[in-house]
Amino acid sequence: MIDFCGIELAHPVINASGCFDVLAARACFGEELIERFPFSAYVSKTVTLAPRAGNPPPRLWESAAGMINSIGLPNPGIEGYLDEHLGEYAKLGVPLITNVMGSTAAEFVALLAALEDRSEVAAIELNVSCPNVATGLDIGADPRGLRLLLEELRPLTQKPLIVKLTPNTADVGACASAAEEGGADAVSLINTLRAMALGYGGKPWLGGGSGGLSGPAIRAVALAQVASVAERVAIPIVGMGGVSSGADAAALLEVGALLVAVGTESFRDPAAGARISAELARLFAENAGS
Amino acid sequence: MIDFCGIELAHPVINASGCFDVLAARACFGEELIERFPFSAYVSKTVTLAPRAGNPPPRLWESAAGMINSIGLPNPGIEGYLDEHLGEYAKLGVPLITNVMGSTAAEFVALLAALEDRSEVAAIELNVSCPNVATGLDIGADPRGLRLLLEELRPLTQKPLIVKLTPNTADVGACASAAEEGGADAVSLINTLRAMALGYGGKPWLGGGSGGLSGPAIRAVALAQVASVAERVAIPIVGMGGVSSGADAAALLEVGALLVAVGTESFRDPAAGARISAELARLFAENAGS
Amino acid sequence: MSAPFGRRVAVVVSRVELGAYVVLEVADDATPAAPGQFYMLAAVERWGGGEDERPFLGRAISALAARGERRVAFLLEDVGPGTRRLCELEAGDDMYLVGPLGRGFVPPEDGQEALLVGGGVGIPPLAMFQEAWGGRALLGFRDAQRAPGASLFDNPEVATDDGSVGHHGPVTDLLDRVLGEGGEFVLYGCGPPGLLEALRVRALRHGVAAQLCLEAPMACGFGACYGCVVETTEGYKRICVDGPVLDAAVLV
Amino acid sequence: MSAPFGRRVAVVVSRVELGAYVVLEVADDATPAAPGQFYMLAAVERWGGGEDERPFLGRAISALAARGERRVAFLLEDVGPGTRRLCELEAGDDMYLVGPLGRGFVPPEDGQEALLVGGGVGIPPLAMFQEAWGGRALLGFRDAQRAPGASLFDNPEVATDDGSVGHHGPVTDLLDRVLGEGGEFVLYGCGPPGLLEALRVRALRHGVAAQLCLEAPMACGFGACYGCVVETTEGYKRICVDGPVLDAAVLV
Ligand SMILES: Cc1cc2nc3c(=O)[nH]c(=O)nc-3n(C[C@H](O)[C@H](O)[C@H](O)COP(=O)(O)OP(=O)(O)OC[C@H]3O[C@@H](n4cnc5c(N)ncnc54)[C@H](O)[C@@H]3O)c2cc1C
Ligand SMILES: Cc1cc2nc3c(=O)[nH]c(=O)nc-3n(C[C@H](O)[C@H](O)[C@H](O)COP(=O)(O)OP(=O)(O)OC[C@H]3O[C@@H](n4cnc5c(N)ncnc54)[C@H](O)[C@@H]3O)c2cc1C
Ligand SMILES: Cc1cc2nc3c(=O)[nH]c(=O)nc-3n(C[C@H](O)[C@H](O)[C@H](O)COP(=O)(O)O)c2cc1C
Ligand SMILES: Cc1cc2nc3c(=O)[nH]c(=O)nc-3n(C[C@H](O)[C@H](O)[C@H](O)COP(=O)(O)O)c2cc1C
Ligand code: FES
Ligand code: FES
Repeated sequence: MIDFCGIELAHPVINASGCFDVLAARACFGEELIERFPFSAYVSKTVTLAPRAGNPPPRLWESAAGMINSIGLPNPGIEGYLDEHLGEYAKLGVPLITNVMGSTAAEFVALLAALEDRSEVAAIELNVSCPNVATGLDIGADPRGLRLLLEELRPLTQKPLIVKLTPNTADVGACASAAEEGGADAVSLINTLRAMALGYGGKPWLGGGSGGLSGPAIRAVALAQVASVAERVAIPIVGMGGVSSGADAAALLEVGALLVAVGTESFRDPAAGARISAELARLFAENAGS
Repeated sequence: MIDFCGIELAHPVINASGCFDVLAARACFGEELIERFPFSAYVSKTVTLAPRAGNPPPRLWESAAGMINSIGLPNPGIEGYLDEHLGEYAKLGVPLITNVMGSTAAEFVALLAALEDRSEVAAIELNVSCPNVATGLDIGADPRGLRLLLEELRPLTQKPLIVKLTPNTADVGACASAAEEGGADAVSLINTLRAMALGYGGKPWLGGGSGGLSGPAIRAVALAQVASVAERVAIPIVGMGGVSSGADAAALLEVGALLVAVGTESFRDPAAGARISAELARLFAENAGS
Repeated sequence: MSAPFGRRVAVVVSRVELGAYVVLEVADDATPAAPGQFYMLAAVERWGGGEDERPFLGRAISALAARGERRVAFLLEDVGPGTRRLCELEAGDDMYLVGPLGRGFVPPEDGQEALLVGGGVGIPPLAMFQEAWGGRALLGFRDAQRAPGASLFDNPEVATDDGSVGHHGPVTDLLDRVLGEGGEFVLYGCGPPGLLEALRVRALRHGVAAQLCLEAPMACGFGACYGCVVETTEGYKRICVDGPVLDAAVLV
Repeated sequence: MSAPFGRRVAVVVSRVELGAYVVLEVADDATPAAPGQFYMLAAVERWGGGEDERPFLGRAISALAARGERRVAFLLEDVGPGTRRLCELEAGDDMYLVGPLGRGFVPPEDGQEALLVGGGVGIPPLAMFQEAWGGRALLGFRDAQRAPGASLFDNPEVATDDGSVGHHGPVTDLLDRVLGEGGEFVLYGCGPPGLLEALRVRALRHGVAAQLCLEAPMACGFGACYGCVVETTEGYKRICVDGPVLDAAVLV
C-alpha cells in the first residue's frame, strides 16, 4: 500500500488525465474493465466550470515515437461532471482524483467549492499546464503567480491539492517549489510539450493550430524534469511522460516520483497500466532479491 | 542565392553547431568532403574563452527517435580556435559562422573582440542556450537579461549576430523578441531539450548527469517554437531540430525560417545536408509547377 | 457484446493478395465482430522505424469477415507506414489486436432493400454486411488493380474511375440508376470522404435512410483520447465509440 | 585511404550463423578496410520500432574481412535492438554503410611476434589482422555457442568461461602462459572492457607494447559528435577518429 497524501493506493500506477475515459472503456470492454482495472486511482479528464466542446478536428497527429493532440479539453462542465460522471466513476472502487482547470483564480475557487462536499472525490488535480489554453500555461509557468494561486486555493478545501505543472517553462523546479510554498500537497508532471505539425500544402494540420506532444519522444525530458523537481520539493511527485514499460516507471520512481501516471501508452494498449504495474513489481522483487 | 544578414548562401541548409567537425570529417572522407560539401555555410562548434575538455564519458544515450548528449562543449578555447581551426575552415569555400559562449557578459565581450578582425568569420552565433552549462541557459531564458546582453554586445562588432535561443523556456517568442530589440541580426532555434537517462542500477547514465535531447523526437517542438518566434520577430530565423528530410526542412521554412540547420541527422548520414537540400529544391520545383 | 480488455497477441494464419489489396486472416477466439466494427492493429515486431519514424499508434482496420470459427480477416491497402507494415506480415507473424470496437451497421427492416455502396478499401464492412444480411452491392474502385476487391461480394455491380472494369465513372452513377428505379431503400456506405458526402446528399434528396461508416485518425479506438471526433447535429461525436457507423441524418 | 563521403546503400549477399554469432557479407566496392577499422551500419528498412523505440543511430561494427573482391564481412552478436535488427538481415536486404572508419592496428615490426588476444564478439579485427599479418591467436569465449567464432582463425588457442571448449577459464590464463615462455611480443587486443584492462596491465607489467581496439557508444563514427571519448594521457580522445585502436600506454 502506498500512502499518497493520506490516500491509500494499491500500487504506484495511475492514469494520466485525459488519457482514459472509463465510461467509454466500459462500453467497449464491459465488466472486465472493472474487474481488471489497471490503475490504483482514477484521474478524471480536465473539468472546467462551463461545458467545452473541444477543438475542431483533426485533433491528432502521429509523430516520431509519439503523438500530438489538440483535443482542447472537451468536458461537460463541472455540473455535468458531478451529475453524470462522478457517480459512475465511484463504482470503480479506486480513489478518484478530479482534474480541474480555471482560466482565472475565481474559476478555480468555484470549481473547488463545487467539489468540496462530494466525498467521492479523494483529491483534486489543478491543471495549470494545458498548452492548448493560454491561461493554464501562464499561471503554471510563473512561479510567483502559481504560489499566489495556491495560497488562495489551499484554505478552501480539505482535499489534497495536486498541482499539474507545465513542462513548457525555464525552471520547472522553481514552479514546483512555488506550488509547495503555496500549500500544494503534491505535484504532477509532465504535461505535453507544445508542438506543431503541418499537413498538406503546409497548413497547420491540427484544428487547434498547435498541440501537445506526448509518448516515448518526451520520456527523457520527463525524467529530467521530475529529477529536478525532486531536488526542490519534499511533497510527493506524480511522474509521467512517455511511460510505456515497468522500466520507464522505475526510472521515474528512482529519480524521486512516488506515483507514476500512464497516458499515451494506454492508447496503444488499454491495459497498459496493469502491465506496467506488474513489470514494476517484478523489477522491485528482482532488486530486493539481489 | 539567399541573402542571410548580408551573407550570400547557395541554398538554405547549414549545419547545426556541434554536429559536424570538418577537420575530422576530412580525415575520414578526404577531398570528397570538400568537393561535395553539404552545407551552404559552416557553423563552428561552440567556442569558449578558455579551452574546455568537455564532460566525462559516457556522453551519449540513444532514446526514442532521438539521442541525448552530454558533450559539455569541449573546445580548444578562442585562441586555439583562431590559431588551429579557423584557417582550415576557411578552405571550405563557404561562409563561416563562429558559435561562441560566455558564462558572463564580459566573456562574450572578449570573444567578440577576438573575432572582430578575423575576416574569415562571416557571422557570430551567440550560444545563450546550452543546457549543459548553467549560465548559457539563464541568460537565454530571461528576455530582459537577453536584451541587455545584446545591447551590450551589438555595438562591439560589425559582424551579424545570430542568437541561438534556448528552447527550455516558457515563451520563446518573448526571448526572440528581446534579442531582436537588443539588436540581434537573426535568431536560431531550437537547441536541445533538457533530458536525462538512467543506466544500470538506476544511476544517471550520462557523465554530465543530464543532457540535451535532439533528433526527430523534438521535431514537432521545434516547428511550434519556430512558428511562434516567426510571429514575433522580423529578423531572419535559422530553424532546426529533428530535420531529417526535405519535407522537415520545408515545414520549418513554411512557418517562417529563412535557413534550416541539420544536426543529429548528419550523424546517421554524413551527407544528409546535401540530401536534404536536394529534396528541398525538388519540393520547391514541384510546388512551383503546380 | 464487449471486446476482451486490453491488447492481445494474435497470429496471422494467412496472407493473400487481392490485386492491390492484402487480405490477412488472424486466429482469434474472442467475440466475433459485427459488420462495421473494427479493430486496432499493430505488428508486434518492428512497429516504428518507417517513414517519419512511424507507425507508433495502432491502426483502425475494419473487420472483413469472421470467416469460419475463431478467425477474423482484414483487407488492407498500403497507404502509409502503418498499413505498409501490416501488409508485410506473413502467416506465423504476431499481431496486436484490440477489439472488436465501435458500433456497426443496423440491419434493414423487413421490406427494405439494403443498397451497399462502397469505395476502395472501404468495402470490408459491406462485405461482412452482405454475408450477414444480404443486400445489393454497388462498388467503386480506382482501377483494375483494386477491382478484384469485388470478389468478396455476391453479384456486385462495379464501377472504376478509369473504366478498366465495369462502369466507367463514379459508383454514384450506379447508385443514381438504382435509386431512379424506385424502391424501399436503405443506404449503407463506406469509403472515402467524398463518397460518403455524396451518399449523405442523395439520402437527403431521396428521403432514404443512410448509415455511413466513417474514418478519422484514431489514437486509441476505445473512446479514451477524444481525438477522432466528427461534427454532428449533437456536437462532436467520437467516431470510435459513437461510430464508426453514423446515421447520415446526424452529420452536418 | 579515405571512405566515400556519406552513407551508401549496400546489399547483403550472404548470412551465415556461426554458433551464437551471425556473419553478414555485404557487397561494396569502396576502399577495403584495414584490420581494426569499422563501419557504421543500419538497416535501410525498419531501423527503429524495437526495444525502447530504438535503434535510431547507426551501429559501429568492425570489419571482419575484406573477403575476395568487393565484399566486406561483419560478425554480429544480438545484444540489443540495433544488433538484433542487423542480425535479422538476409541476403538481398539493403543496409546503410558508412566507412571504413577509424585507425586500425599497426603491424608488428620485424622480429616481433604478434599475440592476438580476443574476447567474444571482439574477434573480427583480430581475424582480419591474422589474415593480413599473421600472429598467434588466443581467444576467449563465454561458452560453446560462441566458441565457433574461433573458426575464423588459423591455429587459435581457445578458452571458455564455462570450460565447454578448450581451457576452462579466462583467456588471460593462456596469455600469461605464453608471456611466461618469453619472447619479443606485441599484444593486439579486442574484446570487453575487462579484458582490455587486463591486457593493459599485463603490457605494463611485462614491458611489452599493446594496441587495444576500444569500444564506446557512438553517434556518428566520423568525429562529428564528440560522444565517444575515452580518457588518455593527452586528455579525452574520440575513439572513432583517434581510435578505435589506441596504444595501451596512452590509456589511463
Ligand atoms: C473505423 C476505421 C476502419 C478502417 N478500416 C480500414 C480497412 O479495413 N482497411 C484499410 O486499409 N484501412 C482502413 N482504415 C484506414 C486506416 O486506419 C488509415 O488509413 C490509417 O491511418 C493508415 O495508416 P498509415 O500509417 O498506413 O497511413 P498514414 O500515413 O497514417 O496516412 C493515412 C492518412 O492519415 C493522415 N496522416 C498522414 N500523416 C499523418 C500523421 N503523421 N498523423 C496523423 N495523420 C496522418 C493523412 O490524411 C493520410 O492520408 C480504417 C479507418 C477507420 C477509422
Ligand atoms: C569500433 C567498434 C567496433 C565494434 N564492432 C562490433 C562487431 O564487430 N560486432 C558486434 O556485434 N558489435 C561490435 N561493436 C559493438 C556494437 O557497436 C554495440 O554493442 C552496439 O551499441 C550494439 O547496439 P544494440 O542496439 O544492439 O545494443 P544496445 O542496446 O545499444 O546495448 C549495447 C550497450 O550499449 C549501452 N546501452 C544500452 N542502452 C543504451 C542507450 N539507450 N543508449 C546508449 N547506450 C546504451 C549498454 O552499455 C549496452 O550494454 C563495436 C563497437 C565499436 C565502438
Ligand atoms: C489525448 C490526450 C489528452 C490529454 N488530456 C489532458 C487533460 O484533459 N488534462 C490534463 O491535465 N492533461 C491531459 N493530457 C496530458 C497527459 O495527462 C500527460 O500529462 C501527457 O500526455 C504525458 O504523458 P504520456 O506521455 O504518458 O501521454 C492529455 C494527453 C493526451 C495525449
Ligand atoms: C552531439 C551534439 C553536440 C552539440 N553541440 C552544440 C554546440 O556546441 N553548440 C550549440 O550551440 N549547439 C550544439 N548542439 C545543438 C545543435 O546545434 C542543435 O541545436 C540541436 O541538436 C537540434 O537539432 P537536431 O535535432 O537536428 O540535432 C549539439 C547537439 C548535439 C546532438
Ligand atoms: S480514437 Fe481515441 S477517442 Fe476515438
Ligand atoms: S562517434 Fe561521434 S565523435 Fe566519435
